[in-house]
Amino acid sequence: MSDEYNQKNTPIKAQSSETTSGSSGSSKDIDYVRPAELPEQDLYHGHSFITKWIFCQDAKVIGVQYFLTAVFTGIVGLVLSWLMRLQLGFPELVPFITAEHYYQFVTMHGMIMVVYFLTALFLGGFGNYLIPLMVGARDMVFPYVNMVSFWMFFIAVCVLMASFFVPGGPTGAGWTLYPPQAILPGTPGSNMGIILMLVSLSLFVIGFTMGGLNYIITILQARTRGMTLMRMPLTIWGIFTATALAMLAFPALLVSCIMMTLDKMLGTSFFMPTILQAGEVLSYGGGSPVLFQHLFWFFGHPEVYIVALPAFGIVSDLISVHARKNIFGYRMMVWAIVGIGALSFFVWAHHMYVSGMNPWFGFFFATTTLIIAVPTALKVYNWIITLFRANIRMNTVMLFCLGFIVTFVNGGITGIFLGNVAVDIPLSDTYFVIAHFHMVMGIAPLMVIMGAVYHWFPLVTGRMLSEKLGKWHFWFTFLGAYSIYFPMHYLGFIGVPRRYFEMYDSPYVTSATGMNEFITVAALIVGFSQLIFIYNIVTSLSIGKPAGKNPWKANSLEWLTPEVPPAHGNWGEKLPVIHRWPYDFNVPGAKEDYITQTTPPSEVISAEVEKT
Amino acid sequence: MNEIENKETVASTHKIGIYLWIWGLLFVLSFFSYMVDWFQFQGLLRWTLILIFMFLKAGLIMAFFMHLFWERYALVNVLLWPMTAIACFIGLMAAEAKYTVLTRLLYFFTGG
Amino acid sequence: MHPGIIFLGVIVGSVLFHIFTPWWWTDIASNWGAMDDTINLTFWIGGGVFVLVCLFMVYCVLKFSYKEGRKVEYKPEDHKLEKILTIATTIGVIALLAPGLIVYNNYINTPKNALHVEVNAWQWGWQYRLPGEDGILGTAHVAKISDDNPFGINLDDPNGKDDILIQDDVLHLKKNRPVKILLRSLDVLHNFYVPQFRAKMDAIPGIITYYWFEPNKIGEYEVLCAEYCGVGHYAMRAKVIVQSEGNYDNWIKEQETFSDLIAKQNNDKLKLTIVAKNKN
Amino acid sequence: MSDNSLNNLPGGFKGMSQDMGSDQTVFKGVQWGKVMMWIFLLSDTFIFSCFLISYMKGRTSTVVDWPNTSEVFSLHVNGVPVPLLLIAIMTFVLITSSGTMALAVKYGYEKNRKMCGWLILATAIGGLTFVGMQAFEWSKLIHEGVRPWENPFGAKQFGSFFFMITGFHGTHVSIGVIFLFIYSRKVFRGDFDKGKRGFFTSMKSDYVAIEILGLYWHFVDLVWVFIFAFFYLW
Repeated sequence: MSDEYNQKNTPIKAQSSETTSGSSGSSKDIDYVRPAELPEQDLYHGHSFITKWIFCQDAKVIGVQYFLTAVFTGIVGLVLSWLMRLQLGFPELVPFITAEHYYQFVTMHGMIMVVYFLTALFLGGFGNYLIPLMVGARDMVFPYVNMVSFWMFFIAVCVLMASFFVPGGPTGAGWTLYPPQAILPGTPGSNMGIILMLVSLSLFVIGFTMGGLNYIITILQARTRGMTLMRMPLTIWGIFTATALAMLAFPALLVSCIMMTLDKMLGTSFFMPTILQAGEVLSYGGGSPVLFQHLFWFFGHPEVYIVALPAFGIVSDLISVHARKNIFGYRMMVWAIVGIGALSFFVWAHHMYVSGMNPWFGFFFATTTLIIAVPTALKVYNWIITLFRANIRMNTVMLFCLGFIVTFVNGGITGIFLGNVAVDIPLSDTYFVIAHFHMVMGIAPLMVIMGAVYHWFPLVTGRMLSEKLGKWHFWFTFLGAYSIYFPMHYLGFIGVPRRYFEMYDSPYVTSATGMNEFITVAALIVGFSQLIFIYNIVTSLSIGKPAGKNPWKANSLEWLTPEVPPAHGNWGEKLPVIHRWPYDFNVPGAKEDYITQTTPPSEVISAEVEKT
Repeated sequence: MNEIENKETVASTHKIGIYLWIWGLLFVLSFFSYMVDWFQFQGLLRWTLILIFMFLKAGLIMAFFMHLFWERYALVNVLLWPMTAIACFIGLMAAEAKYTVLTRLLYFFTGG
Repeated sequence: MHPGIIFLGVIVGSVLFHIFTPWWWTDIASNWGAMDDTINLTFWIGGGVFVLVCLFMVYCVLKFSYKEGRKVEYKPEDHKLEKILTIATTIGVIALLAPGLIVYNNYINTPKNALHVEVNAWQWGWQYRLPGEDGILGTAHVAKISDDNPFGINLDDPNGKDDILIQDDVLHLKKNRPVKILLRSLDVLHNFYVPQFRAKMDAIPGIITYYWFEPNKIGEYEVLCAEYCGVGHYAMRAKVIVQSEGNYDNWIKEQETFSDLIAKQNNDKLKLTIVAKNKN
Repeated sequence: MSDNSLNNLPGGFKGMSQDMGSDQTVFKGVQWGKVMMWIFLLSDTFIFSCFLISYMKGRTSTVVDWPNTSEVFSLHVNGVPVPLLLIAIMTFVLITSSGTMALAVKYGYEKNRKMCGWLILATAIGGLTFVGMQAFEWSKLIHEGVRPWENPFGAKQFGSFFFMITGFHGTHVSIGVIFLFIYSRKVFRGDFDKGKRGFFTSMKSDYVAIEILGLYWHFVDLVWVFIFAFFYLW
């Protein structure tokens, strides 16, 4: 990891800043910032409608494009989840949900939500919009590549959606796509469906690599004057680490996609041992299905953090701004993000405790997994300590942050169950797992996304979202989602296995019928309550209260652009110069309760600001 | 832009001799690793030699042809640390492969 | 109403739900009580942390909601506090991990006297093979499976001759006798899972996987496939009957061995050839 | 620029921590494009590593014999089989092209347009030769009955991994060759001296591009070193 050595530099950096700026007392020297290293970036300015809004090279527009595309696929995923829940809660109520269709819904829901919705939304959407603004760059470093990245993603989504309409329908292999079952006739969509899925994933990886290079290099190499790594908002740290993970984890996905495509189309036997199906020995032989699982989870586990880390980062910023207090233990937060990211490459097989891998791996992976619990727990502590003796605005954004903390702590703790190998054995492949990961990487990141939308909507559109509708939206979503997934853990305790189209009358499951019905109803309500959100966004675009500059009184750079919403090139004529971290809220001795990052020290001479 | 170019010029116009040296060394090392097969060394010796020549060649290409030797440590470290993840993956997969072949030999009587 | 109260309600509701829930584990019927214990341990430590963290959050929200001019603490870092929290968490994690690893060590080390039972899984059904007198299962291979040799047993392996074949999805087990389940899949991934036994493991084509348990309660249990294996996954059920020693012995005597099967087939073939000859 | 010009910065780990803690850039004096290529290559390394790890897993865990590579890849010279002859020649060709590329980068920075152009062209031709020989090797194996899905000499996976890994590497070489030809033309035309804007990206051309291309080309060579060791010599 690139950031492994950050801490070491801090004392040295402090020294150097003392020698360069702190030696004399005059205000000019206090404000000294190293001169620019880089020349101005020359940008391509679109002229026509097409170059301005469609094939646009402005990261902000690309971010919105990513956001909208991801939300569209997310809505498809949401509808699929209703259909699944309808079958589970009220079997045979909807006649067209057959077992084949049910499994196709399960698969597409999972894949869409994890990859095409959450990953694309956090990194493609928020990443594109916020990175250049928050680090003080005019745009991403390679705007053209960035544009191609979005269109690759768009094509990937189209290919994915196309699989709904091919003969045999989309793949029903489960989102993990485990071979041999994924490419054998016993699984729905094992011909065109799975091929389109693999092609779509490969396209996604290629597109994402282009975007990821942009995010990483913009953050590492295109920051503005004064913006050290340790002055970046945690949002950027989260997105940066997640992108670094993605660059190193997606290759494993790509490789497994290529190999499975070859198994399917050319009849190679990478993952395919001798198989006897329907009384016939297939032409495969000697391959290893577990290899796929290793490759998949070598991607899959970092993927979990690709979704979680940006959420961690964003929520830290939201909490800090709306609690009007600096984030507690910023340095530790950064180290926790980076540490979690690095460790996430050493824990993948905790998804495979009962997969039949070498049993001795259990010890290694249980240990590494529980080690991750430590930095994660520290982050949680820091969030709530930030709230302590703060001045908390109880607006929609803060509500979503609190909702995040509750669901994340809940999901994190059930994660300790599943990470600890002996505890995992009875619980794996049951509804406990479903409940756990929906809580921790479904609901919790969603809470952050929604909070972030309420927070940054004024920046993107120049208008505020309605607080009243926002609060209704929050309570429906939070209470609804919590009452879906909290009881679901208990289904897992009973031992109900996941991916069951129907339970029939298994003795220990009939008792849960009532709960299944309740969960289904809750899921429908939560889903429909998102209409409030959409309605809020659509109406606020035209009738929302004009936001003006910096409506939240935040410190970070994205609110300090000359125009709101920011124009192409972000900063007008002169790039901003940074003097501090973005968390100087309620500094003793300062006139206002916030000091923006661009405020030079000479203007707040009386404030007891700590050196950052 | 100018400044950066100048720096690059400083950083990479090394004497031609060094490239020719490395080039020659690569040829020699390739020849050696080919000889490992030619003389049909087996077992530990074969593996030791293969790996030594491989890493030497890879190291020379990276260090000199790809200029990593002259790059600042920040870049070098960013590029090399992620390899620990790969190393871990290799080690565990080697163990996994051994385990797979073990169960196959124990319970199957023809190819798995 | 202050939002903090609602959050408090959520926390209290969660705890109450747990106390009054009618949904809990099925009664355990194997030796893996230790797994339940580790779950309980994790539950109490984890649940405690959850409640404490959330209550603290609610407290902060109630106490420090926005008031113009409220005095806010400015303390970017507190090394002592951070150190204490790190150490406390680490201790907690070790307390959870260590018992887990001990249980897992038992889980992967099968006792010597365990009865080996091979479970064959396919889309979508089960069959079982038990060793005969010698206590050893013969080697087998999926590619050799045919109507004559439904388990693909190696004809040259003397250990396989007396193997007991159960071409039915009901498996009988002896109470208090450890069983090592050897999983062999003919096609895709499956998982032989009986919730009451707690233990589970995937069956993977191409290798043999295993786990063990000791059934300790007489009764009939439903087997569920716990690894997605295609459209029929949800219907892939079977039954395990745990019996006392006497009943079990009676049952096993009635089962056919591999050599019985071969003999029967040879008889049939003989009859067929005789019939054919007679016709001529 | 005086206080942070590259030569005045401390080197080693001290320099690294200072770079990490500084504003604006982490990699001092490294162009964006070059960082991009490095990070991309890092990602690509993971792709090839995953391929080779899969190969290791596949080869170790098969119970069918793996063909003896030095026999399968031998060429008959005057009726005598010479083990791995073609592979050895391919290795030498690729290293040669790597050397010419390294020199091209050097001359590029010295703004020696002619030398740079010719050396890039030489590199491209080396790459082309390599791809040609690989095509010959593929056709020879296919002729002998090796297919991705079967292999008359032993384990099925031999054919699968062989075609997949060398194919993926060959694709990299081919892409590299295409870019080498394009860039040699650009060099001869003087795009890099004039700072002509790119066709798609509208970015100014610069001789750094040659080094970036060089990084890619050396990486292809680097991957071959590993494939040679693990696939052919194992």
